[in-house]
Amino acid sequence: MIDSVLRTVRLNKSFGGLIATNNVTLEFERGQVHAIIGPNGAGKTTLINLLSGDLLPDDGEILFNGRNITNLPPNKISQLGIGRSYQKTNIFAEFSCYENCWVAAQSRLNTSMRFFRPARQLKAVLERTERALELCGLSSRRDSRASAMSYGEQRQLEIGMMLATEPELLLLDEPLAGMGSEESLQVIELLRRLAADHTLILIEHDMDAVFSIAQRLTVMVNGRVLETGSIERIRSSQAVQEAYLGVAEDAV
Amino acid sequence: MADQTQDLIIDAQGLQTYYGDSHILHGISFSIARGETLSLMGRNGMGKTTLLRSLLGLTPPREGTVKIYGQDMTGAPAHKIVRQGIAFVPEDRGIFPNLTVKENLVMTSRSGPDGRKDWDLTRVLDTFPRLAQRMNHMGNHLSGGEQQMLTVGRALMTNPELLILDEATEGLAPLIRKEIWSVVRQIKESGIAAVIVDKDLNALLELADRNIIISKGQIVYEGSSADLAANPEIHTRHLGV
Amino acid sequence: GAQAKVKVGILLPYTGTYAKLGTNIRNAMMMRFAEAGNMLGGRPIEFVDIDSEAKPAKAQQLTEKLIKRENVDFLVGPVHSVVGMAMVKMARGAGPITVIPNAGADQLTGVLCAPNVFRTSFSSYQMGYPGGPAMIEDGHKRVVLMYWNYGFGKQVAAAFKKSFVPAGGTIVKEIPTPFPKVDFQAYLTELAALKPDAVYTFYAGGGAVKFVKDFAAAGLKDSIKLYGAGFLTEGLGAAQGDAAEGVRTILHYADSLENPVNQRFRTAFKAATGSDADVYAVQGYDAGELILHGMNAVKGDTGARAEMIRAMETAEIDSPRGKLRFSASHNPIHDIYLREVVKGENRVVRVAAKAQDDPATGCSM
Amino acid sequence: MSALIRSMPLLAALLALVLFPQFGSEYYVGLLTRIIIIALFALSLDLLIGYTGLVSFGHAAFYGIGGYALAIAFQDASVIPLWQALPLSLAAAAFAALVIGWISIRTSGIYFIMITLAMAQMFFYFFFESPRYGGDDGIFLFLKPVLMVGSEDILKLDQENNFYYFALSCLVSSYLLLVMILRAPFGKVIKAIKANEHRVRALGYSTSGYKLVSFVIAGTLAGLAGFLEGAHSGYVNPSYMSWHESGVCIAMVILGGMGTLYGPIVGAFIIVLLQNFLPELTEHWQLLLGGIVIAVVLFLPRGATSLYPRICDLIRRSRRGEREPQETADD
Amino acid sequence: MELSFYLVQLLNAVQYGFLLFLVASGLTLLFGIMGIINLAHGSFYMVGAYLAYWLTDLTGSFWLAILLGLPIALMVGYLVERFAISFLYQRDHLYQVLLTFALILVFNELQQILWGTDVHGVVIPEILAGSIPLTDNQSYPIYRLFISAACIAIACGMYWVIQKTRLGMMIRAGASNREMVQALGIDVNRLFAFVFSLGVALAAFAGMLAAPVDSVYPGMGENVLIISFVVVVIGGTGSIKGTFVGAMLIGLVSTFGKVLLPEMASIMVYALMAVILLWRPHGLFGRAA
Ligand SMILES: Nc1ncnc2c1ncn2[C@@H]1O[C@H](COP(=O)(O)OP(=O)(O)OP(=O)(O)O)[C@@H](O)[C@H]1O
Ligand SMILES: Nc1ncnc2c1ncn2[C@@H]1O[C@H](COP(=O)(O)OP(=O)(O)OP(=O)(O)O)[C@@H](O)[C@H]1O
Ligand SMILES: [Mg+2]
Ligand SMILES: [Mg+2]
Repeated sequence: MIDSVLRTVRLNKSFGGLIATNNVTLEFERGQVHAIIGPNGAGKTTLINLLSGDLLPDDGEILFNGRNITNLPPNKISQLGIGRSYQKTNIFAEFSCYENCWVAAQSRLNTSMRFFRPARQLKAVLERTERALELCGLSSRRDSRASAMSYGEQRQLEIGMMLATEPELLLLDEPLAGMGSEESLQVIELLRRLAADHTLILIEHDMDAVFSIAQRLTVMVNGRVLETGSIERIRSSQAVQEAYLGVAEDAV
Repeated sequence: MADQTQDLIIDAQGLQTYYGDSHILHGISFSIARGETLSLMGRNGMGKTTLLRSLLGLTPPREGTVKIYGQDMTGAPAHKIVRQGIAFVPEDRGIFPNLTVKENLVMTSRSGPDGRKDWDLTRVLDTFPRLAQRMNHMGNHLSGGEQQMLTVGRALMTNPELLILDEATEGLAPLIRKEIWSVVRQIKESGIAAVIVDKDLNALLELADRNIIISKGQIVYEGSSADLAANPEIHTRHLGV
Repeated sequence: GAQAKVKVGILLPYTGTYAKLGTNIRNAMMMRFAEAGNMLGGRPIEFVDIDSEAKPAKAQQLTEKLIKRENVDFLVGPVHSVVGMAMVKMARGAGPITVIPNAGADQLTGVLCAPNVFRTSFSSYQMGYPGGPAMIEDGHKRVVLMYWNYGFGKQVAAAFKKSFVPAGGTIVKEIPTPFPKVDFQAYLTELAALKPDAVYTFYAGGGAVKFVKDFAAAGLKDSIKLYGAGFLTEGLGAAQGDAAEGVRTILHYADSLENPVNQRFRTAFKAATGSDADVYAVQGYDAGELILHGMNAVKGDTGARAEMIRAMETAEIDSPRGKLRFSASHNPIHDIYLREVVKGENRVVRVAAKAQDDPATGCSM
Repeated sequence: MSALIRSMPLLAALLALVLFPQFGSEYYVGLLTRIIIIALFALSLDLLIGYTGLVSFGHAAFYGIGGYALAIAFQDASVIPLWQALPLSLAAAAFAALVIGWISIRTSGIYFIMITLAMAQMFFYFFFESPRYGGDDGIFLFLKPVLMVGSEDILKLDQENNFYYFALSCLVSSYLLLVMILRAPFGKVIKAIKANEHRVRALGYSTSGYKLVSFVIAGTLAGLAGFLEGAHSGYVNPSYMSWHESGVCIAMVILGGMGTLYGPIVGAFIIVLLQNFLPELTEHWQLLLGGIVIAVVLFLPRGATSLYPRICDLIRRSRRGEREPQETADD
Repeated sequence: MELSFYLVQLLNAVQYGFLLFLVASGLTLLFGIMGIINLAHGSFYMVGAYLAYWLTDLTGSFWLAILLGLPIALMVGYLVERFAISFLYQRDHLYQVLLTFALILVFNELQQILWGTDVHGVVIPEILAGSIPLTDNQSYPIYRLFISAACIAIACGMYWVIQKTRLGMMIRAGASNREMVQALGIDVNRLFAFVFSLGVALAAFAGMLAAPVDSVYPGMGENVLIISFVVVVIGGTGSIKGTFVGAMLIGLVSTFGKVLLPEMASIMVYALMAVILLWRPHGLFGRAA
């Protein structure tokens, strides 16, 4: 019996006639990096959206640390310790880098319905913010307006915000997309460090990255789970080669 | 001499571009000839996108000139520049969320400046079969990769002389990414020029005739793929790989 | 040296739906003053003219401006009843002598009446009460009441009932319609289904035009006789066209009144302003007359307030509308005419009520 | 240092307002009282428009309710005790805001604009057609609220100057309250909601709660303004709640500069003063007013108050301009 | 009441629905499709009505008045777009609120300066003057049929242009991402100026058609402004079909509301809107942004 952080049981979600996730039953083990790959439109983002509460499943169950979180709203799920980053950059464009992370960090207060003490005096939030900035490598851009940063930097910020909420489980939707090679390496390094004491669910098309940090792999095609298993097994799986990777050289 | 400038699709000199007060491009000169494939590299935030936007008139440069087919179009509105036969795939995709896939594609379909009509709906759908299955879906209901295919398809539908791809393969599955590179190869063969921003160095080196590396708003390297491939210290210095 | 000027503050709407009323009132009053050489009791006049926009929310502020900042000796206005109430509330008592040239809310010379407040127009009571007997006399016993559901409309309807029911009439139904909405179709269908002898209405301005046109277009003219308070057709002949033919209304004035004052007034007004006089102009003209009368009585001495008020309340004015006196509450007492639209003109059928007074409910003065 | 310079005009303005009654005539004190009340109304709306990103087109409802609560409860009373009347008005406005807000925040964007408009229109017509509450005639109040200590009314609001200071202190304390709220964690959250609500929810905040609280605070402050207006003028009528009133309020906020707390106040001053003095110039004054507003929209994108930093900037630049050659030489 | 009564009321409701669609059509284009919050919609409607009155007076023919009035309205729209609205596309929507609010004031004054403060009427043109008997004492004016026909024509025309033509696609695309449209080689500025003018002309056209059955008076635009917004919003922005259904729904609810629940008549429409938005936060046919 593995120690699973998150479990989905026969998750279904369809849009109109289109079945985006089809009977997805998966188990995510504590402390592991579990990557989900699959062709475009396979339903990966939809799955993440279901896990984070951005979408409600048609049926099926999601269990987080044994607790049923199936129909909880995104904010509740976030509070339970599931953080996510978005495939399409989703930040506070007019805020500075620092403020972006601040708002994220502040969400871990018992309540932010506080009207009296200036927020700036909250030590704990301050530290969390700094740490997040440090981690995502944006300390030097702390005062830049997010909208004035380049696309890649915005992607870094996206991750920084998630980290500022200090989640236990991280849902990462293509964190490397749009990043330059160097930044990619940095982020991969970061993810590897995070993997030490977090559970990561990672969607990524960059196979080098996937193979270098993931321990388990799930391949989705057309809303369905095609295969789940260790890296080596998936890498050598014929079905996966055909459905996703194409010729082997790309995977190396 | 005159012939040579005629052969340049874009010929930009001394571009200085700002966003408000922040100075991004510091005197970049850039040109691309007919049929040429050019790669544009650089770390995040170095000004690649800004350069492309300056060329297209989306963020007009404060100083410098932009000539399109030898004609000075500095400061001209973007649509005039684009109409000369340029197609742009922006990094944020720019899908119209309130239009269906089909509408996104046919909305600006046209034949090229010389009347060429290599790309039409059928061919685009053949290239990206996924789109054919999603014809009546709204733009904002597509997956990230599907949106990416759609922007590339939409750009091709204008039958350009020059295709500008700003991180066009971002978020695409390996198979589709290969599809895109083969499209680029195809259009290269049909004599269409391309400017490509991408982080897939290997693919770029294989495709590009010429490579440009930008750092802090300046061109720090320009050379052939062979040269670049032979000098790995250049990428280590400017690209970090 | 030169005599100190008398300050006349004017608070009338010059923009929006009531703009026409405001301009006509002002122009006619100015004309009356001009006829008197622009002198009030030997003193020259200074006007302080403010656009009320007919907005109740601004009424107090504007009145305050006239009273406190401009220190006017006379206050003339307004058109809109609710503006009138805000205005009178501030002016009554110690404020300037106030002359209301249009606003008809009963309260203005009822609950809010005051020695220094006069009205040269009408009360809503006077717009409804004489209608009852007039319709009975015309032979209409089963009547539907339709009116804009707001203060003034409700008062007109109540006054109508007060005379109509005791005189033996039956109110088949009361149909209040939302103010100032002008989509009457559903109500007209209801009216048609009720099949009364006639309908008594209160609508004004653009709404009146629409109502009369819709009424005719629905083909109701042949089977149901249309009556109303005078505003239903007053000054709207050109806009209503044939649709208004045969509509009967009651009002204290008609364009075609054949008295010499009226004839002279109409020609002069046309000459001075280029537009035709209407009841609003008459009310403005009489407001001028009333002020003139008071000032002449005290020879321009505005300090002799009590004396002036006495002169004004006992004034007997030869108005274009006929004889005009004032009740104890300073509301006009005048004849009410029953009129019918013939060839686009409001022609007098007969006098519906001689020297119609107003009960001035709630006035203690 | 720069914060001090920035707040200089604010302090100067406050000083001018405090001293004004010593110089101004009674009429102008009354006019200024009205402006202060309207400014408070606009300020409250700015919390929604400028900070929470909730564009309410029905804010006048709370303004009206504040006034009506006072008028309905005390129209026949022989005294109006402030300590009863004020809480009553605030509670009524807060409750209405709670209900309207609860319904409205389910929508967003233009749908929010329209549903708040619809709610306010319903209140408007309710009062407009209600015979009980005076219909379109409204309700008169013949007394001013009193604050009795022993047998002494310590406020004496029937004196224009006293009312003025009362209104001013309401405005100043509301201003300070908002400054505090916006600095506190709550303020950070609502600003983030304005920027990107979806993301705020994904970060673990229950955004509807924050929006609702913001809506209620704004509604209550608008109710306070309505209370003051009702008490000051002694008259409430449905036009307090008309969509025009809401529209003018939005106009004041944007004109002055939304997203700053002084902006709406400046906007209120501009609009009321223009409305007051333009008619003296010409009969077609609304043409002028419209023209001025359009000019501000076109040429001062961040509202009239953005003129000040712009001028400061210009001055700084021209000073720097003298030194600029040296700096470039260093490069 | 008998059945015929309800049938006639149903006819009234549908008729009112048509009229509402007509009146709101300009707003659908500007607000629903282009996303401009145009509070001056009523003013454009008023301009149309006054043009109809003035030109009919000058030329003696209602049809000629429409023919001459439309280009004038287009011109007005073009000028407003070029000199005001076009500066606001990149900015927060609220500036459009403020600007168009100011435009109401400007148009009201211009109207008074140009045409004075009288209430006017426009005579129904000869050929459409008759009416059809409905019940023993009620009849149905032919001009109303004409209005309904015009409304249907406009509805179909708009639907076709917006949904089926490339022009319509460009307009919709431009409303969501101007820069991208431009980057695809389309002159967005000209496109928007054109569409805005068209929206203004539509609003004015509604005013012209309504003039003979309504009256022409200062401030008349206010009466149609709010209801037009309600119609568009109930249907859901961006959807012509939605506007049409919204108009019909309001026609029904307000007509039968007046008959069955007269005390609630004024509130009915707003209550309907609130309920619909609670049920579907993006209107009946609207989509989440
Ligand atoms: N809101 C929606 N409405 C309708 N269809 C949707 C919606 N969201 C997603 N889809 C469809 O569901 C399918 C799965 O989408 P999803 O975004 O999960 O794909 P993905 O695996 O993340 O792909 P990619 O790698 O390209 O991001 C896609 O075909 C998409 O078109
Ligand atoms: N709208 C803007 N306003 C202000 N500054 C901006 C804006 N857009 C970009 N910048 C700044 O300009 C610089 C260059 O940005 P650009 O987007 O051109 O970089 P890039 O090379 O395309 O990077 P990436 O690979 O991340 O897309 C960045 O430092 C960024 O902060
Ligand atoms: Mg995805
Ligand atoms: Mg870029």
